Amino acid sequence: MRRTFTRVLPQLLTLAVLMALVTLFFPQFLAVDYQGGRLSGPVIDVLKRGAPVALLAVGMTLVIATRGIDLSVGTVMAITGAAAAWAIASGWGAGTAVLLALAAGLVCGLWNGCLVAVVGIQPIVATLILMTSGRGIAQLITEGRILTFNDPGFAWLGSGILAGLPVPVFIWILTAVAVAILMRRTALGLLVEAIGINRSASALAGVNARVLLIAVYMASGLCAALAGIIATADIRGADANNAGLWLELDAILAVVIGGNSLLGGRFSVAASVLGAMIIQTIDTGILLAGFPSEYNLVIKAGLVLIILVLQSPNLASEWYFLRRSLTQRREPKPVPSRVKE
Amino acid sequence: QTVGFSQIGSESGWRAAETTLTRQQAEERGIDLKFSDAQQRQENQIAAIRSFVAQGVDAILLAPVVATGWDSVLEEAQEAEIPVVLLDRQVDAPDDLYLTAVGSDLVHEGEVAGQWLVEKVGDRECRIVELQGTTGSSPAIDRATGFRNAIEGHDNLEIVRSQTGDFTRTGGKEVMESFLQAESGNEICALYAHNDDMALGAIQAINEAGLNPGEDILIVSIDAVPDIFKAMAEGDANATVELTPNMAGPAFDALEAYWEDGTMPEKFIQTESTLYTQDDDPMAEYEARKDLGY
Amino acid sequence: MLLSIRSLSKSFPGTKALDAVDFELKAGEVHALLGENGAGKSTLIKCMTGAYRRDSGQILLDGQPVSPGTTSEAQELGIGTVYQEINLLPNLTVAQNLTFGREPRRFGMISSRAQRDMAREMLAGYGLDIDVGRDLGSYSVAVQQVIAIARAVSLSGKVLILDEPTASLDAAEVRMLFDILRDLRDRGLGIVFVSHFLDQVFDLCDRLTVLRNGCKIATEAIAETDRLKLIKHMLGRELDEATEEERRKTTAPHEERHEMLRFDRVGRPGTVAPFDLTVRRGEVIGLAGLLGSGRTESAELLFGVRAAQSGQAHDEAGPVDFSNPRAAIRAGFGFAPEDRKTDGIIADLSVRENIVLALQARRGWTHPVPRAEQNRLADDYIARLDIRTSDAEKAVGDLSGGNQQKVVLARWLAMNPRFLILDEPTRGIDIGAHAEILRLIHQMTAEGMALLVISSEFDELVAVSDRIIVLRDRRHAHALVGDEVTADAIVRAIATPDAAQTQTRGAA
Amino acid sequence: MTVNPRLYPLLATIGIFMLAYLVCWMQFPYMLSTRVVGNLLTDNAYLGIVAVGMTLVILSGGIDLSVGSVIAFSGVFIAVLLRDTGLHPLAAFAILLAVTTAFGAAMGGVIHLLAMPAFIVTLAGMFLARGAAYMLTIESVPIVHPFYETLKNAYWLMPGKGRLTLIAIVMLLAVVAGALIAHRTRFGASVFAIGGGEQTARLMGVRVGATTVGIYAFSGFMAGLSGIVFSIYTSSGYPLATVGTELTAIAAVVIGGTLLTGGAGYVLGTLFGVLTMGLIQTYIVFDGSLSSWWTKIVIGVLLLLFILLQRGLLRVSSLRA
Ligand SMILES: Nc1ncnc2c1ncn2[C@@H]1O[C@H](COP(=O)(O)OP(=O)(O)OP(=O)(O)O)[C@@H](O)[C@H]1O
Ligand SMILES: Nc1ncnc2c1ncn2[C@@H]1O[C@H](COP(=O)(O)OP(=O)(O)OP(=O)(O)O)[C@@H](O)[C@H]1O
Ligand SMILES: [Mg+2]
Ligand SMILES: [Mg+2]
Repeated sequence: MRRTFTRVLPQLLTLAVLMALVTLFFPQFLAVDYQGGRLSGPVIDVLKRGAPVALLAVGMTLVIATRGIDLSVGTVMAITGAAAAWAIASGWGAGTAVLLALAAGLVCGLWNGCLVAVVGIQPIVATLILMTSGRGIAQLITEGRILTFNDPGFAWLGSGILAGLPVPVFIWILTAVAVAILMRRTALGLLVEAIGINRSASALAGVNARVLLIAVYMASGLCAALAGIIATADIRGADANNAGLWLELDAILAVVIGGNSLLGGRFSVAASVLGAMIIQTIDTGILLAGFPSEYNLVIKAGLVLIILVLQSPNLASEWYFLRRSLTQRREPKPVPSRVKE
Repeated sequence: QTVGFSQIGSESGWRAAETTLTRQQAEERGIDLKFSDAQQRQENQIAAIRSFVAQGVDAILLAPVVATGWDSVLEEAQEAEIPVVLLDRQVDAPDDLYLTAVGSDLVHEGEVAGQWLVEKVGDRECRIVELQGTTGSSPAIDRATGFRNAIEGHDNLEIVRSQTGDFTRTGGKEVMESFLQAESGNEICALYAHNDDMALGAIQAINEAGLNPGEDILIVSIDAVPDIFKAMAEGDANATVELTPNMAGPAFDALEAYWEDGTMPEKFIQTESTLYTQDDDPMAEYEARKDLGY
Repeated sequence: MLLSIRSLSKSFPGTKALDAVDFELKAGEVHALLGENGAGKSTLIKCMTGAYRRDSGQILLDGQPVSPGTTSEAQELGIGTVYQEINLLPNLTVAQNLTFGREPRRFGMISSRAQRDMAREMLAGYGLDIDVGRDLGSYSVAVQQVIAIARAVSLSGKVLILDEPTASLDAAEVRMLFDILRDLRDRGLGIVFVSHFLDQVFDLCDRLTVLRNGCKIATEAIAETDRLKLIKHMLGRELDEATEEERRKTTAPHEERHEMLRFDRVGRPGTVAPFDLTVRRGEVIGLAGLLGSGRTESAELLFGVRAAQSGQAHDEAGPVDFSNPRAAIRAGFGFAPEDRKTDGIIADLSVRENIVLALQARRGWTHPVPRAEQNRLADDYIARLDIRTSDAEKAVGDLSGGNQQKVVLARWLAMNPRFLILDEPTRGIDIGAHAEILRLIHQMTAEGMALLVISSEFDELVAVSDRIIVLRDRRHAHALVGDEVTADAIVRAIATPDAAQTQTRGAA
Repeated sequence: MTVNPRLYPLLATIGIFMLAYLVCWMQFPYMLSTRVVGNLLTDNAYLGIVAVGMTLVILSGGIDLSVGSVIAFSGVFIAVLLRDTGLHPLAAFAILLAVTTAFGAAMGGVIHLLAMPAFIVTLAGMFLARGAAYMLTIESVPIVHPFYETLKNAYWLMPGKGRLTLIAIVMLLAVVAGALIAHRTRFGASVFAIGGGEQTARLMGVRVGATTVGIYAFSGFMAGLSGIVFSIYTSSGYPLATVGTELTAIAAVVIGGTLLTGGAGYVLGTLFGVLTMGLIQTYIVFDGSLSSWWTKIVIGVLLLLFILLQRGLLRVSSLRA
């Protein structure tokens, strides 16, 4: 617990500073009120709206820990959402729809995992294939339209209230906690990190790298399916064209803001979901602050860049040497010993 | 006859309906339609048109993704003596480069929506929030302009917040939620959405915030997709301006006349921007549209 | 004085790698830099050549203070270096590697023909006959090592630094290298030579400097020192070398030992010709041969790293599956590979995690090794193998080369396998740890474990093996048993080819 | 004469392209006309140029996600500059190239100095460049200038009415220049070295910092050049243009036989990768029967097919060797 806390401290600080910043522009940001059995307020919105990216980030963290990347998650959201909507439209009921969507997510993950682990295609390219063609599959299911449905049970997953909070909040927090426990209470975390750092050495030590890789992509598919279910339930319709569009980039950003290395190895799920909340705070903050929409991208890019630069471990050492070289005479530059091969 | 059709993509239900109707129309008239989906990219559209020219089709339908940049490829088509008909959006090129353009006037659509609102609220103070389309897309720009033209001079109407919802339901819902937080729901009198999908998302957000869409907040949007009629029938939406997806019908009419005896059609065949409100029997409209592939 | 270093210090988080070290190199001498694993030799070299930023201290070249900030600056100063771990780029051709940074150009463009000519010229005298237009990675470790040396030699206008250059070379190549080095020395170069082979040091060097725990202990002329004194400098204590002699006498003749495993006709076309192998409890089998003779590949076949295309294995209980590493591990095999950097360590994981990895993988992810157990194992092996690390949580990649090797060994010992394959287990390991590892081998066999040891050092093989198999041209050509196990016999077995076959070296 | 195994991926790429062209030709005989060939080069000119820059980046083991946005920014920048000032287009080009090169160099600097992954830095660059384009204008701006007319209409009419346009020639020149830089200069050698292993490269004397900055500056320059070509191609600037082009370029580079992990590949291969992507597009248009969604699926499937074929060919040839 202590260790997790120190690990996510930079992310917590970032989040706090960011919230303070948003409050400057929009003073009621932290206001929460309670009426009609539900909490509401911008912070609650952040928690709820951040659900898809947080879920994607959980799966993405595992994939990135194995030194991979999964560009297809946004598309998988569209596919699973379409599958769920189709199931409901065909009268199968909410439970079946959820199961079908989860199964579809697993199948997508299996496909990616096989391309990466069995065929040996590099992860970016392997998942790029599903990223481009998967949206076609989703559109094939919905025939290009927004497949709407009216099933209160399923819609509850997207916009329902449980104990005063939106249901998606519970879904992402439970998923993150479950995955974190699964990784740290079993040996999975260690094995995943091992194959991420040195796959061939791990395989020689008897780690089943192939199966683990496939499993990790399937986990990512499963998380994307949950995100897809939430997105679909939220608007009571499957929008194959737009569901999850470009969310993979937000998810990757979240993982990196969470301090996880894109080169694989050590990972923290908690930090990643905090990263997702940081991104959502930026997004919601931009909406609330009321700038014209053509500034959205620049503001977001600027803030993300500042956060990443401040978190960069090299910045501290650069500062140190800059200050020293101002006082002393010039000395050779450091070799970042972090960069391992 | 072979006709090449360069479609923008399939980013919305409306666009899917346009594609479906174009195929239907072509089939009815015995025209061989070569369809190319450009995935939202102008460069793909240009490449597609050039391929059509290279194949020697008899005519080209083009739904341009953006207004500018068509001159040279249209010139190429002209050199090959292939007539080009523009669908639903205008281009910024000399009008002798294409046979005709079928479409609605996007600015006018915005104006129709604005006028409806002006009449509806009368002298009441009205704080309006606006859900814009994708930043930089021509419908977003023109529909915003038209709406502003219409409410200009009515000082009781004011656009207090305006943000992009990217033409999507999720976008509409998310942005509306933030509008409701920022402007404290009861003070918003009307929502203008650049398309129905965003309006439909926003309606859910308003419902979830415990307000009554259609009454507490007036809702006007553009496109007239089936689902918005359903919402109107339920009293959740107030008005929509139709943008017909049947652009191909008039286009093929013009082409057939041209093939027959070289009749030059008008340079701009404008489709109507009909306003529908809750009084126009929305359920019947819904039934009429729901199978068009929206 | 050609190169002098004054009071150089360097710390890493948690370790003081160098503590006010002085070092002097004269023109025209070969100066050995010696010390245990982790003593700080490689760090000193890296600080000297601009690969690391030193904390404090001065470097004088020809009396002038210099401060190379990058390795390219060092090269421009006339210092050529072969680093211990990282040598060259496998994705470039041999010619590109050799001429890197000094490519011959015509009209501003690199001329690849001139480049190849230049490369061939640089390699002349090293006895390598290879296609310099091929990727470096397609050649064996030994060939790469020679190429790295050739490159450093041609870069060294004044100083040549070699960090364990002989670790993967065989005797003939070492002789050739030494001839080249002596020639350079006679031409006035200053040469720094790091090695754990004391014989080579006494053979080649003029003076030596010993480091221990990051401090300079002594600098002496070779003529004025002897082996024992040197070892005492390095270890800070006397080394007990008696155990090795003991062992051969105490073990039973190998025919009487209980047969444990039998491999029949294991082979793979293009890799190793099918061979038989019988493994008995508690015996040590040595694999000898020249570089590229197929020793590593034999080991890889036995462990399933490369699937054997023919052959099977049996033990008392029946057939044994060794088609992939996991199956082999289940069958009780273990394998410490030759290239520890790419196949052995998981650099960013801690010493503890590296040690328990194989154990954990065998138990399956649902049965995590309890943390207390992990700590016990790690502490136990750190103590038993004398792994020099600040604590068990240090990342393995931050250990010195020899200590990384010990961590890999510890991983397999923790598994307690019945049949352990060690490919060059003592490469890059200091003399103290070397003795330690040999002692461990004895201890393991006494407990019934069978070992297959691959080593380029015939003396070492002779010292540990009950039986030696000599490989030639990717075939198991000879078996030496009992009294035949001598270094001479191995050399003879390698040298007398079956009439028609001739030795090829280098490119396989 | 034996072929150096280094060349196998390149040969596989070219072979597969030829094979694919043959298949297309058998189905649509018209595919072999100079018109189609000319179109293939012209339509993919901007992609080819940007892919050359991307090849160098990928050879160094990096990635540049900003290029699509930079192309859009370039078009908008030129269009606005020509609209609002009396500058000659050539002057506008020079300013633009300076801006995009500096932008690339800045990203390279951040990547090196802060040891941040290229993926993330260039992702932020992607947002920034497009955001900057939005801030210049949110509308599409036509470019009307006599000089642009000249550029647009500069082509060589090949026999058979095919046009070899100026921008196609610029693209081919960019490929040649890129190939020379990558394979025939010390800078190029350093790029390969960094791709083979940054730490090793450093120890071999590569100035990693300067080279990294150079690589991304080159990619920025190429993206700017590609933006110019794209603005000639469309005579306009549009902030929403070329969304996702970076991914297409990466796919083209990979199909061209360059390893995404860096250190191995050929610029010439990238040309064939680009042409292969173009061929897929052309084939789909010629076919003309695919619905919007099937278009996406088929593109993905063909992409996979090419990659699998390439891997298969390489495996077979490495077994034989
Ligand atoms: N990058 C690093 N980060 C932290 N500690 C390091 C790093 N590199 C080396 N060390 C530590 O510095 C000490 C000296 O290591 P060095 O590699 O110089 O030893 P060495 O004498 O070359 O040993 P060997 O004979 O095994 O090669 C060791 O304790 C090692 O753990
Ligand atoms: N088919 C092949 N093509 C190219 N190179 C090969 C091939 N097979 C083997 N080699 C090279 O030959 C080398 C020698 O094989 P192997 O490692 O089995 O011999 P070794 O006796 O263990 O020598 P070393 O002491 O260098 O490990 C291999 O490391 C590999 O680089
Ligand atoms: Mg060392
Ligand atoms: Mg070997």
